[in-house]
Amino acid sequence: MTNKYSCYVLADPNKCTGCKACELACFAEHNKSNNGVGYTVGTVTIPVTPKLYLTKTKAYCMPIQCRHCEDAPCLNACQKHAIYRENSQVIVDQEKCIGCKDCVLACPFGAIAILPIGEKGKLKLQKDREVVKVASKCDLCKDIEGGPACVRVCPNDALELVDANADIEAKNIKTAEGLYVSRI
Amino acid sequence: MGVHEIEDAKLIFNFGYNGADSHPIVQRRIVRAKQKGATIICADPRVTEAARIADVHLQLKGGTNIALVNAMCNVIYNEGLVDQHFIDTMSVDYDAFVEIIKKYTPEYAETICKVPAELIRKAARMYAKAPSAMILYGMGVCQFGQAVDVVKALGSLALMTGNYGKPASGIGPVRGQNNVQGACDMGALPNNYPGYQNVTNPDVQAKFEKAWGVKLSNKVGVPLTHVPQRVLEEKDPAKKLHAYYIFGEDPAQSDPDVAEIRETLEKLDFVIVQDIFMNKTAEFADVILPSTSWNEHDGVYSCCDRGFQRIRKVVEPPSTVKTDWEIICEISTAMGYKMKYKNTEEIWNELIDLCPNFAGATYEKIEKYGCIQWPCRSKDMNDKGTVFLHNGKFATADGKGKFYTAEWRPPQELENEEYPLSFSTVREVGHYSVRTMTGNCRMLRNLEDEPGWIQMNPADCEKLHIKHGDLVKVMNKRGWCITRCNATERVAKGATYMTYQWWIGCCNELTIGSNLDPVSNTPEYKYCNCRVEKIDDQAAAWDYVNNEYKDLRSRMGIKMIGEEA
Amino acid sequence: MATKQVQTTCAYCGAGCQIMFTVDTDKNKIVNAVPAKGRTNDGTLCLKGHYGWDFINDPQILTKRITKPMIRKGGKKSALTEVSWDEAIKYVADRLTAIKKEYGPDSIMCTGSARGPGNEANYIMQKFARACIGTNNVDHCARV
Amino acid sequence: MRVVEIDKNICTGCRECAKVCPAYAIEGEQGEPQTINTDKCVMCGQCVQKCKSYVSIVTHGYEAYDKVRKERGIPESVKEPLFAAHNVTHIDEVKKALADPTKVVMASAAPAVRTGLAEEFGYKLGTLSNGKMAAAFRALGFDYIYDVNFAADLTIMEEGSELIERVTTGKGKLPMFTSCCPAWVTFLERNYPELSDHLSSCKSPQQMQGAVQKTYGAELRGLKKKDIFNVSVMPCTCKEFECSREEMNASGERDIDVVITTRELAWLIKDAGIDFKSLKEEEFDKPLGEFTGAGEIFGATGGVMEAALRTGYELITGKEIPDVKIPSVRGGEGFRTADIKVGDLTLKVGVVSGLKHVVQVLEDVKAGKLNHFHFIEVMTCPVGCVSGGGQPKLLMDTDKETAYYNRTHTTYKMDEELPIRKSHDNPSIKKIYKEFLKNPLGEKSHHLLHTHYVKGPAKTVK
Amino acid sequence: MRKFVKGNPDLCIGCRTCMIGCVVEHEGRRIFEIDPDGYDFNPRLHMVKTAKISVPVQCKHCENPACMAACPVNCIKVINDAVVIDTDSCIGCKSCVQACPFGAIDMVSKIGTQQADGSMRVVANKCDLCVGTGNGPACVRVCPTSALTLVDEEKLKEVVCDKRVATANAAKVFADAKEVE
Repeated sequence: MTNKYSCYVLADPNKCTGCKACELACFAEHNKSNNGVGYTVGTVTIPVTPKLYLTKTKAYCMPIQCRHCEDAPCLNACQKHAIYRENSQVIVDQEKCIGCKDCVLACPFGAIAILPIGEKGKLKLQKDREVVKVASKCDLCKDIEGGPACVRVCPNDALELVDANADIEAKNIKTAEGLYVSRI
Repeated sequence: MGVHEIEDAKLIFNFGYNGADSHPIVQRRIVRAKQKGATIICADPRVTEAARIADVHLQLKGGTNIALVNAMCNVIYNEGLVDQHFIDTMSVDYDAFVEIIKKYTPEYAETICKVPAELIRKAARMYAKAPSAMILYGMGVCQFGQAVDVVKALGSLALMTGNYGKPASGIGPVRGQNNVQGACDMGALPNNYPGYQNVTNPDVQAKFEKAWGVKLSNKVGVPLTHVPQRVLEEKDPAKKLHAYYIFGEDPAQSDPDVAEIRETLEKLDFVIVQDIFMNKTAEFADVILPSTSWNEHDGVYSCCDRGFQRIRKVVEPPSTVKTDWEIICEISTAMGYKMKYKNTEEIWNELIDLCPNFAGATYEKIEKYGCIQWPCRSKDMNDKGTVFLHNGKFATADGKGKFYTAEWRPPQELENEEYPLSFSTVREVGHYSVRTMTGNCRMLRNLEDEPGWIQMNPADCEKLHIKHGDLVKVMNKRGWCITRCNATERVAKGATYMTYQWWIGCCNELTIGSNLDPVSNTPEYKYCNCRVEKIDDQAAAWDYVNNEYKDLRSRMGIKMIGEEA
Repeated sequence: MATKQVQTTCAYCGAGCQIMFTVDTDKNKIVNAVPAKGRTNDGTLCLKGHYGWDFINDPQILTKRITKPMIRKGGKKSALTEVSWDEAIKYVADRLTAIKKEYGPDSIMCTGSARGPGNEANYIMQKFARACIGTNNVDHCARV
Repeated sequence: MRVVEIDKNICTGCRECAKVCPAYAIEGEQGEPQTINTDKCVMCGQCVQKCKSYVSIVTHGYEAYDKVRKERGIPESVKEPLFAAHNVTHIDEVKKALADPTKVVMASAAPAVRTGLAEEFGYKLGTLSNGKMAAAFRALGFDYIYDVNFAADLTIMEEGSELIERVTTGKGKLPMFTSCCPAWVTFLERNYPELSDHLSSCKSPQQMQGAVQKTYGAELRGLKKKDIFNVSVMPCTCKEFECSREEMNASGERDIDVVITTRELAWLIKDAGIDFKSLKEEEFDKPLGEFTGAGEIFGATGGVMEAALRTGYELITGKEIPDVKIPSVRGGEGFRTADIKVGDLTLKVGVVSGLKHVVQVLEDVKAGKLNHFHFIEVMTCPVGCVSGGGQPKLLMDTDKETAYYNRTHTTYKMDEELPIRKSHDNPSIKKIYKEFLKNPLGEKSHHLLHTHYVKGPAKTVK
Repeated sequence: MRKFVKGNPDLCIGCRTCMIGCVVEHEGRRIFEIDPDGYDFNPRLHMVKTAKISVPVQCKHCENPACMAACPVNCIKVINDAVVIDTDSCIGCKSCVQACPFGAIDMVSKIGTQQADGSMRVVANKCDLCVGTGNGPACVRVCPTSALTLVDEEKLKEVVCDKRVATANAAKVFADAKEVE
């Protein structure tokens, strides 16, 4: 299904306790097929690299992830065309990414980090044996059954998959109802 | 007003001033002001660095400055954005001023300036509503036949909005060369003794006569820009010039219409050139006197905000050259008027005692505080000079600001069928003045070298089938030069610009020397017409440029490799 | 290498930036320029301030440094001849005196310099024009 | 002694661990690093299971990860994430013993270990790895591969007899509580010392196993007990504490020398470069490695009860139990009760799963409300040892239900598939009583297999 | 993470002091002494001026450099976390120029070198973060408007962290408002 607008996951800092279950789940789900990550911690053989980032302020905390902007600064900044749209979502092609960090700086949310990636359970290396590092950001678990893992695992229901289309529709109906009540 | 104050401005109205190329370190303050949240309005026909970061860029057509300023005043007047209290208490001649600006509605100005009326309104409102606003202007205001009018009109804009006497307000010229302020301070002006004391004032004359021990003339002298006319055209033998003592300048490169300058220099009976490097003017000199360069002598410079700062001898000069003041003193002495000083401090002490506004600015104080902004009237160490010039009062007889503006006069030479483009001179950031110093600096030479560039809109280039980087011929009725095409969106269609540092790509072959501002006598460097021609045989053109360069260097005394033998 | 540091004011625009030069005193040569903390420049310099000093060693790039007084002994357009300072000074003084005598002091024009020479040299030049020649014909290229 | 800890530098202060701690031992402000109050902590390791606050290469850096790994004594071969809440590891001691030629190293693993171990090698949740585990022990160089399942059967013999004695003779307090879960025992000793006589005097299967390995086991093989090094592998973080209780030296040596968790066994296997997936299934050594279905179901909640009832029924009635499967004692978290007909007697039994649920039970016992109960099984962890604090840790808690279900299911399935499902039918149990122990609750049993639980905090030797 | 120098068009005034600073740092101060035609003037960053932007462009020191992957003779290496061209082994094939999406590599002739036919060697040229000078990137140091920043891991973290905190603050306002509803 193609949305009119892209969806994104938004955290509620009033509910989030900062447990990082979302980060770990994100990593686990994204590394099942490539890196043999199973159900338990012992199956992990590479550093945990999530695609959302728990952020703590003095008073509260929440994970920060991609908003899948409609005019995405990261996509616009990428000279390699390694950031593209798929079903309205903004996706990083980690094969194409050369790790230039432009998108990191372009993103106004801090939703992108340059992180190593694994391949067959080991950190992927480049020609000179250096670790491959690429832009990592939320892809809304696009190929993962059950949808965004972070939303699923949050013990406090602090994460929500926001569907702007549905949201607008719901608000419109509410407003219409209000107009009905207040009619003259 | 000081340079550092720019940073704290709430609004900067940057008018005909390209700090990025002429004073990068001043531009830095503008950039920082913007970072600190200042609003920037930029009036400039080009997308300069200031225009690029401006909130509003008024990209006016060259030579229409006063129409734009009048229109902004018109908006402020008509929309009731004036500071009436300030006008009532602090100014005179408001009504006459209003009479003129009434006609300059934004719609009318749009027909002259080609700036959309709404944008003029927007800028005027922004300026008038800012808590304090600072106007910075540069050569884009001064180098026109109608220049002083614009300066006064800008002053009136500040007056009607009460933008005087508070921090980061007022109107400030940002002058081109390093010591323009100093040369003026020192009375290298036909109408002023040092310290802006008028030659026609008998009291002043008496003071200087007493100090110097000779009778002095009370007749205002000849402005530099009148020299060609006084040599080539003057019929009255009493007014005709016969000798020209040029020091530290190169009019054959820097002055407008250099063909006329060359003729002038040829016609003069006696030309003295006192300089550090061979230059174009020296080719016409009867005598050449070698002097010391910056870094080889002591002294004081005045920076653009009236700050006296020391310059110091960094290295010893070649043994066979003398300082400028030593040479002049020796000639004077030889001519029967004895001048002898031990050092620059002795000269300085003599002159500050003659100038009430400088009297307190001793070497000792400048050393101690690094910089003294005049007026500094007392030798007491606690008098550290003056940061704000207009402290609540204007330097006029009645202490009030005078409103003034004028009707727009078009530039003297407009585009026509034969020469369809406008032509203006601008600055090259990496080179200074006529380039005798910076052109001899390796890195600056490597960054930009002959034959320079002509900035043109890509659409105009396309019309002429010229590509970026091509050598082109630029010409008008006064002369021509060869230079490279810089196709850039930063200039408007129909306009061209050349930096005046190039000896081969010499833009002053084209500029007009005859349209001077009636008050300041500044020539109209910023407007004439031209035609750009495509050169089909680029290789031959490059050969020409290279040979010209070689020939030029040889004339300037450079021995080419293999030439020695 | 014996060195000293000298702070001075940059001569390339009216901003009045302060530069700190390092000088090799043995060779009498500048080796380095760095920004100094000045009122207007605040420890920064532009490209001219940083890299605009090696002209002083006469690198023979654009023009040659003038090191000796020269006179065109054969009149206009003749070749320049190097002369002694005494001869040059006398020649200038004599010619100016003659012109002043023939056409009056206002037939002589002097310039100040808005560039390297400095305030004292400008003061001396205008004093020369006014007190020695007797004219107010002194001006500089403030407008260029 | 240090058993379970929270690393202040890594803890984000989410207090998710505090939500699962049955002992309310985790203290700290929300958002600030937490500390464990060791006076309250029962070392169950549920916080270790819950904690997701990992050492991140993003926020802490690679060096921080290596530093933490080294500090905790985890081998370099381990690349898995490390968390703020963790248990102190002892694998170095095991490696040292295995490398020491003078030591005879005996392995014994708890029932629940084999339901979880394979998960750490990428197998599905709850995959049984009984034979592979035995093979892994051998590959690691253990000299004897025994099994705590054997001691589980032994526990049933002793504890069942004790229950019968308490019920039939009136000697000893009722209801009798099981004593195999050390976290539960610790909780009771510290918080309800007045009820400690209700505990069965039996040692846990681990400690029974250790004691017989160093006595009977030594005799069988002609070994000196001081040369024997007993390694116990447990799904439990508290077992290390239990083995360190000062009285646990009935054999004359420390009965169990060291305890490691299921997770640590996986580290050992990986560190030795053993390819778990390609291991062939192997057998445990006899007799101390022979077991029945009754021993195996100790890993699940209600398992001890069910095993005890299978034997108790037959010992009391002298008849074969009609159905070995007793579904009424099986279940999930909470307190459930059942009435079991044993001949003329109706045994009133209860099963507590999850330590949080035991407080009300204890208060009721104190108030005399549960005087009619005979036997109550208590397990600290949510669904018994299969959900223990030392079991493989889930990356996503959404898998918890499946993991618990599968591990429990595997436990019961193994029971069903075993030929012998009653502890007293275990030939090796028969053998040990015949050759060594003589009778349940006899003198040797009393000395080796029973203990006195204390009123208050237990003393340890480590 | 690799460091890189980033230009800020809001601060840049297009003066190109950075370009000269680059040359001086790489050629050494000897250039002020020697024959004015005896050294290379090959800045490793390039001022770009469009109608809206002035900013120097230079190598981003990518984590997985496309240039390095493209080089057939493996002369692009990582030294002290900087992606550096070994110009001695560069064959001038321009593969890296083609691969780089930023135009950060250009081809320059090297004065004083020659190939078999006597013509001057032309090699790839790009920012090396002034590795080995111990002074850090010269362009950053000389920029009069502080328009260039050396972005290292700390700096990047700081920038991203600030943004995340701002995002969290915004989300907090949103969540509070929702709660009131």
